[in-house]
Amino acid sequence: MTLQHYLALSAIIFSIGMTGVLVRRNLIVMFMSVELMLNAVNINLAAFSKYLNALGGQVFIVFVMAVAAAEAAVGLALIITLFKNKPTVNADELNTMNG
Amino acid sequence: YILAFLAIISSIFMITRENPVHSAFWMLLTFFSVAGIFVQLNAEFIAAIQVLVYAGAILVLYLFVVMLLNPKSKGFIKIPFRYVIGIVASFVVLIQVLITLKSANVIGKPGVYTQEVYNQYGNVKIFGYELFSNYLVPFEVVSVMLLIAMIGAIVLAKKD
Amino acid sequence: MIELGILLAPLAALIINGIFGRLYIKNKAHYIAIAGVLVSLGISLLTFFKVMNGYRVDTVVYEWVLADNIVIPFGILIDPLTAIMLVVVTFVSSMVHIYSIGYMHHDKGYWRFFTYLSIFTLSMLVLVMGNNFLMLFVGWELVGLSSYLLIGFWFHKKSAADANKKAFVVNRVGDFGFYIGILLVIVTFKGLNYSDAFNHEAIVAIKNNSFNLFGIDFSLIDLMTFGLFCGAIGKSAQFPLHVWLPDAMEGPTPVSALIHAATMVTAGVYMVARCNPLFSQAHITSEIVVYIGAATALLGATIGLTQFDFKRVLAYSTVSQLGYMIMATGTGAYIAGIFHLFTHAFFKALLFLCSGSVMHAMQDNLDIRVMGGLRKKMPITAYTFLIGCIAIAGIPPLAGFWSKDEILAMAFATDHKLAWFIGTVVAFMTAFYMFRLWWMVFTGEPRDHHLYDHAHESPWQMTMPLVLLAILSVLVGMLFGYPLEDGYIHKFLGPVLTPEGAHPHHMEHSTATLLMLLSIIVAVAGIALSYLYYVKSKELPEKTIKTFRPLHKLFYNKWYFDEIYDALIVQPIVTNSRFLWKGFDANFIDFIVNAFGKVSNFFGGILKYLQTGRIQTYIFTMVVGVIILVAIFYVG
Amino acid sequence: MIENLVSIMPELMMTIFGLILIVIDIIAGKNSKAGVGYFGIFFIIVAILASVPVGGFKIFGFGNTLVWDMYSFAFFCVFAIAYIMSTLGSVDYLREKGILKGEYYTIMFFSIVGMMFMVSATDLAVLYAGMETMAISMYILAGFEKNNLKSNEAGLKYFIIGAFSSAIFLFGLSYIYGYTGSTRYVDIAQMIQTNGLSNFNIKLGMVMMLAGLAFKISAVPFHMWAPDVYNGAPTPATGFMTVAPKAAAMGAIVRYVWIALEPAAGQWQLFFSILAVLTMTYGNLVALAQNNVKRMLAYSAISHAGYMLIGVVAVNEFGYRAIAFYTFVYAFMNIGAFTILSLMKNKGIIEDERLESFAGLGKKYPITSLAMLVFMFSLAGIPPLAGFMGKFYIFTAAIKSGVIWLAIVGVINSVIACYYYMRVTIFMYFKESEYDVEVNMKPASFIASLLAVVFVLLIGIFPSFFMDIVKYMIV
Amino acid sequence: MENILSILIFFPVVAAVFILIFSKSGKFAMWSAFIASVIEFILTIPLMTNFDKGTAGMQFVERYYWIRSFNIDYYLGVDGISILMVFLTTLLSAIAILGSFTYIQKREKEFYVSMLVLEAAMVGVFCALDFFLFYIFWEAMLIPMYLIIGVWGGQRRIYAAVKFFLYTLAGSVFMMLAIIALYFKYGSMTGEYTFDILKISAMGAQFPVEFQIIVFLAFFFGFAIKVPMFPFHTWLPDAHVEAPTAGSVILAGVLLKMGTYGFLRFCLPITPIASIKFVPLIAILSVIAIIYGGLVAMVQEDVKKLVAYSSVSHMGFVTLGIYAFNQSGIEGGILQMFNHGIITGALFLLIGLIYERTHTRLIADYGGIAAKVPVYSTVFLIFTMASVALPSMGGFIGEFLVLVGAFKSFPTYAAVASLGVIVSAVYMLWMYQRVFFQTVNPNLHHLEDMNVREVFYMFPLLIIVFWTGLYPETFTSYMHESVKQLVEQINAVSIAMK
Repeated sequence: MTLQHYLALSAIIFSIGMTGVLVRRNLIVMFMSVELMLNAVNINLAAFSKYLNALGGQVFIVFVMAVAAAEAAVGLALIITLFKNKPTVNADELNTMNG
Repeated sequence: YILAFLAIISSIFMITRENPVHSAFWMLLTFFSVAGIFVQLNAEFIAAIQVLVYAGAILVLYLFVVMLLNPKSKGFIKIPFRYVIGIVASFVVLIQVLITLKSANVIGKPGVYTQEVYNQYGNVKIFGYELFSNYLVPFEVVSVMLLIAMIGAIVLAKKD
Repeated sequence: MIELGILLAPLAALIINGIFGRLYIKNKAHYIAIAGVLVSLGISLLTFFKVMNGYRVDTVVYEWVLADNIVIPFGILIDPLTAIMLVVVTFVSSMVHIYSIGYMHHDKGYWRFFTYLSIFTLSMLVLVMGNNFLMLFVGWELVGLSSYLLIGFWFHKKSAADANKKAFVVNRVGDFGFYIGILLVIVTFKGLNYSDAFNHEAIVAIKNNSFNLFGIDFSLIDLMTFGLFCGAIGKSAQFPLHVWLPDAMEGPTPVSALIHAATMVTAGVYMVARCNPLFSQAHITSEIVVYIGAATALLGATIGLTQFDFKRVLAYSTVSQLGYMIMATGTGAYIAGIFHLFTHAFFKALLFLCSGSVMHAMQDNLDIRVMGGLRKKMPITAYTFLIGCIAIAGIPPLAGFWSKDEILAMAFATDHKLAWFIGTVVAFMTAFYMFRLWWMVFTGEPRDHHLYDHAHESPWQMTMPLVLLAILSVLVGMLFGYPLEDGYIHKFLGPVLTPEGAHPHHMEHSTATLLMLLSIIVAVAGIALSYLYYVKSKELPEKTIKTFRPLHKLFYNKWYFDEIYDALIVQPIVTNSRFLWKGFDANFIDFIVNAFGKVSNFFGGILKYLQTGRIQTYIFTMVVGVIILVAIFYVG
Repeated sequence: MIENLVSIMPELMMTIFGLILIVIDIIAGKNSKAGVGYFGIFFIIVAILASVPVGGFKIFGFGNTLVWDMYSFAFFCVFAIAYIMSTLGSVDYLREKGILKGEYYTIMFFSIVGMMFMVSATDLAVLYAGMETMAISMYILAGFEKNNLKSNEAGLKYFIIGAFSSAIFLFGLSYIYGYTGSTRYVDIAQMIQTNGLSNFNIKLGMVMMLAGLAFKISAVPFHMWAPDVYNGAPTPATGFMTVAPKAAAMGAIVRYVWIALEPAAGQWQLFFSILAVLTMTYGNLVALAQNNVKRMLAYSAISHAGYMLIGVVAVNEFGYRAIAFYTFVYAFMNIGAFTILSLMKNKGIIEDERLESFAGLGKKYPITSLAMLVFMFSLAGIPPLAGFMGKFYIFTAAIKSGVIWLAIVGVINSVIACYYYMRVTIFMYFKESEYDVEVNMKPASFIASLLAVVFVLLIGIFPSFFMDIVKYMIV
Repeated sequence: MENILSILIFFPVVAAVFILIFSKSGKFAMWSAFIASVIEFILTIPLMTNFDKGTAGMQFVERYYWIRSFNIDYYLGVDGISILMVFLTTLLSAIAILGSFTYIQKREKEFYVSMLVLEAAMVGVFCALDFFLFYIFWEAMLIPMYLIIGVWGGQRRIYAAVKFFLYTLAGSVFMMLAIIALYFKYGSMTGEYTFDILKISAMGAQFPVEFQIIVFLAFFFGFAIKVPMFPFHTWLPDAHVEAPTAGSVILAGVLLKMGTYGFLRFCLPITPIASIKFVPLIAILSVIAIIYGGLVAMVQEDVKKLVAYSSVSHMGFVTLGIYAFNQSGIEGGILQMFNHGIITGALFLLIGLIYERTHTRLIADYGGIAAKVPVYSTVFLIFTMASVALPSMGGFIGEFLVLVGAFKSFPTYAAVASLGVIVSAVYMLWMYQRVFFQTVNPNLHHLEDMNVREVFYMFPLLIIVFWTGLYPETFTSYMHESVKQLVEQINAVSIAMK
């Protein structure tokens, strides 16, 4: 598999993730899709770092993961707090503010 | 190729499952396949933490939350229109990216870590070296960030 | 510099009355005012006699305006013309002052009246004494102001309020031309002093220049003089701007006598005469002047024939007399013009004051159809009035004859035959309608006995001026006008009023006498006819009216001038301005201005709804943004 | 080695102080959490004083992954001001709302660390890490009012969209990295210099990265989160969020494009000029249609981002000074406005920030409304107030670099903007009060608004000193 | 003495702050404000007397560094053109403050504070010799004026205030861009970056033509709105009508002059070529303004609005004179500015004080009051006549000089413009007739006349009106040199263009 293939793959996964974010209403699933996108990025990075014989990419992946983890924590915490006030995870019901 | 295929399929399934739990499991599969891809890209260490962090930590967290809240899932949006435009939009992005890909000429100069080096030292070691030499600062920053995330998560989730 | 006193005396009176009048002086205002005017009368007489012996003044009091290194001074010029004007003004003015004591004594605006009179006297004197066009203009406008004030003296009457506005505005129309004339003078002669403008070389130098205005090339000098003459048209109530004068009769009668008969209205004549060096070179304008004068004379006379309002008849006679003067100046007979001005001042003032005293007797009633037989009740008024009538009709040896005859002679001599003919006809008409007044008011049987019984002779303050004026209107003509064509007046005014390069017209003596006789005959005929109409057979007027119904209607309604102006000028302007304001200003310009705000608000209101509050929408927007930007970067 | 230390010293200091803050927070009693904030202020002042780069030096550290120079310092000052002001503003607000948590201040504090890293980063990794640090703390702050649904919603929206945007950012970043083979700005610049301009992949990466950054400064079309988040977040926090992250992102963008993408100047100039126009216009137009002052200010924040972008488009040192100065000024006036806004307490049926609650305030609280007046006109950019100086600087830069059309768009916008700022003053001074509104001015917030007013006037009338600070910036 | 201008600018500010802090009662604020403004006026007298009429240059110059990084200086000075404006400002401010003693019934303190601040800003505008400083003052003036109209105005005050504010702002922001552009242009041409008005003016002729045209248009837009010239005038009636008396007085008396002052100070010297190119446009606009303003004024039903439109007409004369580019034209323009300030200010004061009694401004609600209030009607008549440009009063001289100047440069326009003589007579007198003459309106029977205070503050205006009419040299003598220099500058350029 050449670099292009990896990139293509990641692009596909990325866009799938994007689709997920765009079409799902369940906050959790949306967030999962974001994670998916991050994965796609990771694939990119890994592929590049292989191709360049450099490790920057891989190191970066670690950061990305860390960030993902952190975001997961915070995000889920937020979801929980929301759930306390309004028992829903439906994105469309978060529209008290508009205009 | 199989892995790639698997990843794509499973990710598609993931975003199309009604029940978040199912999608979580499909996501697990995706993660595993991605991990496999990492192995192919001789990034064993990454593959390892991929499995650990994602499959281990994050996903569990998800399932935990899902179980905890157990939201009555409403499945897909009723308006197919948004469904369509969502897909279309991301598809366009995909196309754009792919267009770029066909003219892929990497201009970066290759680094020092060739296959031999790997075989010589092994991935983890050089990885650690790289991490703590060139990427020390970001590493520290990330630690700060994790700290904040922790505090924040506690503050928010803790009931008072 | 003693002449300055002529100005300062009324000024002082004005200031004192103006400031303390209302609270302290009240009904003693006349002492101050009369003191003021008498002082200036005295000085002017003095000056007059000095001037007889060739005394001249042309001096700068102080430098007034400085435009582009052109100094326009506040300066005084004393020469025969000024002198004669001074005498007329101050004398008539003082007469009127005295007369007013009696006439106005029961009016609560007493002090105000005398203050206004002082303003008038002052500004009229400025007008005649100034040594440059700007001062002329100042006086010009200030007399306008004072006439505005005096016409509107009884401002609670709508008619008065309308009349004074009308007077001022119509005058302004003339001044517009005058203004342009002055501007032309200053750009042409690099100065406004008479000395700059009237030196012959300069005029000849620019004689054939043309000047481009509104994209048309005019002959400079004609344009200039025509502009100035527009001022005269306005001020001297010439056709087509004569409409304000009759209405001006809304003012107190002394005012009508002073301003609208004797002095102010003659300012135009004075001005034209003053500018004779220019006018004599401007042939086109001169023609215009002649025929405007003639037309005015005819107009005034014809209308005068038919009016029943005592003062209006006099007013229209004034109009026609002014027509004479203007006509004279047009024909180049400046001296004759001024001479007529001089004589006219006396007898017309006399006539007006008489009418005033009649009004006084008849409880301010002016309709001559209710008067009659007043001769017995108020003899002095009656006989002085008679003198006035004879004078204006032009029966020798009274004043009117001399001046009028000279004018006609000159018109004939400079072969403006048409003008001459009109003049003669007008002379006839004048005699007719003046005596019509006399017969109807003072002779015959009283028509309204109630009024008649309350009628009485006026107090001495009123009759005394009448007598004085009567005497003068008998004498001045002979004193100055005899012998015809080269009376003393010619010697006196000759130096100033014979423009260089204007060849004197002389005709053989026989024609002169012929004309003289003709005019006398005409006058007598007029008198006779009116006697026939209004004493002998009272039904004749009705008959005539019946026979000439349309003509009479036309004359009676003053040729419909007011109506025409109202329909053609006033109304359109007002309505259009309304449109400009409501339609254009508010609904177009302002609309555009506000449109900016409205449009942005509108868009704000629209764009607002992009913000649906749905996460997916937001993300979708972002994605689209990215897509578009990426696309842009592929293109560019 | 020593220079490494020096280069990271301020951040290090801040981190340590932050840790101390946590400790203080733990030992602090339930009702004395404000003390944490005050300590924070104290610390941050210390840190600033300790890290003044004398004579505008610049030091690269850690294999030039980050740098400390006057530029970073200027932005550090901005963050510090933002922190100080909004802390002072928050104290009473939080007490009012019964949120007695020291973490609030701690997190704000740490977010500043992240911002500093962003600004002084010369390496994508550092940039990314700093950005996420900031972002996460912002999510938390936005959602800090746990019992207020709006606040939760704000937090979540911000979070999801933010995560998404950072994914995009990362994707772009990965391309940049991949095709230039490095994460160091300088190397990237070099690579692009060689033959990167024509490379579509790099363009793609660039666009996506910049999109990610544009999200942080809420530039149209990546702004959609801003109104809701600013609207929902606790008011003083909003003040902080409208200023500090924007400033940080601006600083980061400037340093990034100025160093890394310098060769591709033409392209991102286009990119940013499009954004600038959209942002200004959209922000102002929609702000016109708002009746809620808080939301109105949120939109105005968007439009101000647009003005700052003009400074980016003007690729000259003027532009960057202008941005620094603008953020500097903006910190004062905006946080001041939000502070006063947070004091509004409407006893009527409508919520506190409604425009109507300002009706007749001029009579009831002359001092407060005078301050508000000052802020409003300063935001509108009327001399002799600070806001004008900022705008003036920006437009100067624009004209200097010949993008006059942008300047014209800018001034037209500032006229439009003037209207909605005036609406507040109209309600305060020209209208009679409809509801029973009370403004309880506690010492802390009083100091905050006083500081703001003083500085707004000071900068407006004697800008020289502040301009000199930014003048010595070397980018 | 050497920094009298700074004193003039900052004394009112200090007074304002003093009032803001110490005044407890409206009365106190009122009196202290009045005293302050009187002192301010007294301070201008030495300025007038020590002014050296012999030189065209700036005098009482002060210069301190302000913003080094842009070479912006705090740079003040007055020449023959601006000194009269300063005088006018301080005089009118004092009178306006005295005039609003009884008019302002609510929140006096704020009112007088903003009046003083406004005064300071206005003086600043006329003294500033640094573009940036000028612009600061120019804009700073908007805020207090906005408050004055908005807080103490009539029914539609908010609309008027906002319109006034935004309209003027819209004009001036382009001016700001032009200023910045000049800054860089000058810098790039001479290597010296500065906002110094004098230096830039000196360079005026050298700027490339199209650049000049752009800058000119920017300036023109800003100033034309302020003047206001014909198509940009619609804010004026609203602002005038809604503003309180003092507001209208200042607005008509001083603010409008800033536009024309701007033309004189900036457009002519800095963009001479463009100015010469645009003469026809401006002349036409001015003539339109004269006639149009008059006609529209004629049909107004609201006295204040009438006067407002009349000022559109009068300011048309000013611009006409300025763009005649000759001594008499420009001097006439300046004199007209001065007189218009006095006369219209007086008229607004008079309208204001009758409005206090009757609470109506509609002409229809008046009538015949001359019998009731003789003094008032006399004073009003005097100013009416002055505004009709009756000779021997202020208005006339200015108008005459303008027309002389204009007639030299473009006779046709001047001729049309002098139609204004008629129009002005028509609308003023018609209004006067309907308000003061005819039968007394029954519900005005107990209308008391001007009281001592009112007479007192009308008095100086009366004196000045006659003074300027009878001995204008007192005032024109200040400007001769400066104007001469200006004219020479322009003529040099126009000759060079041929």
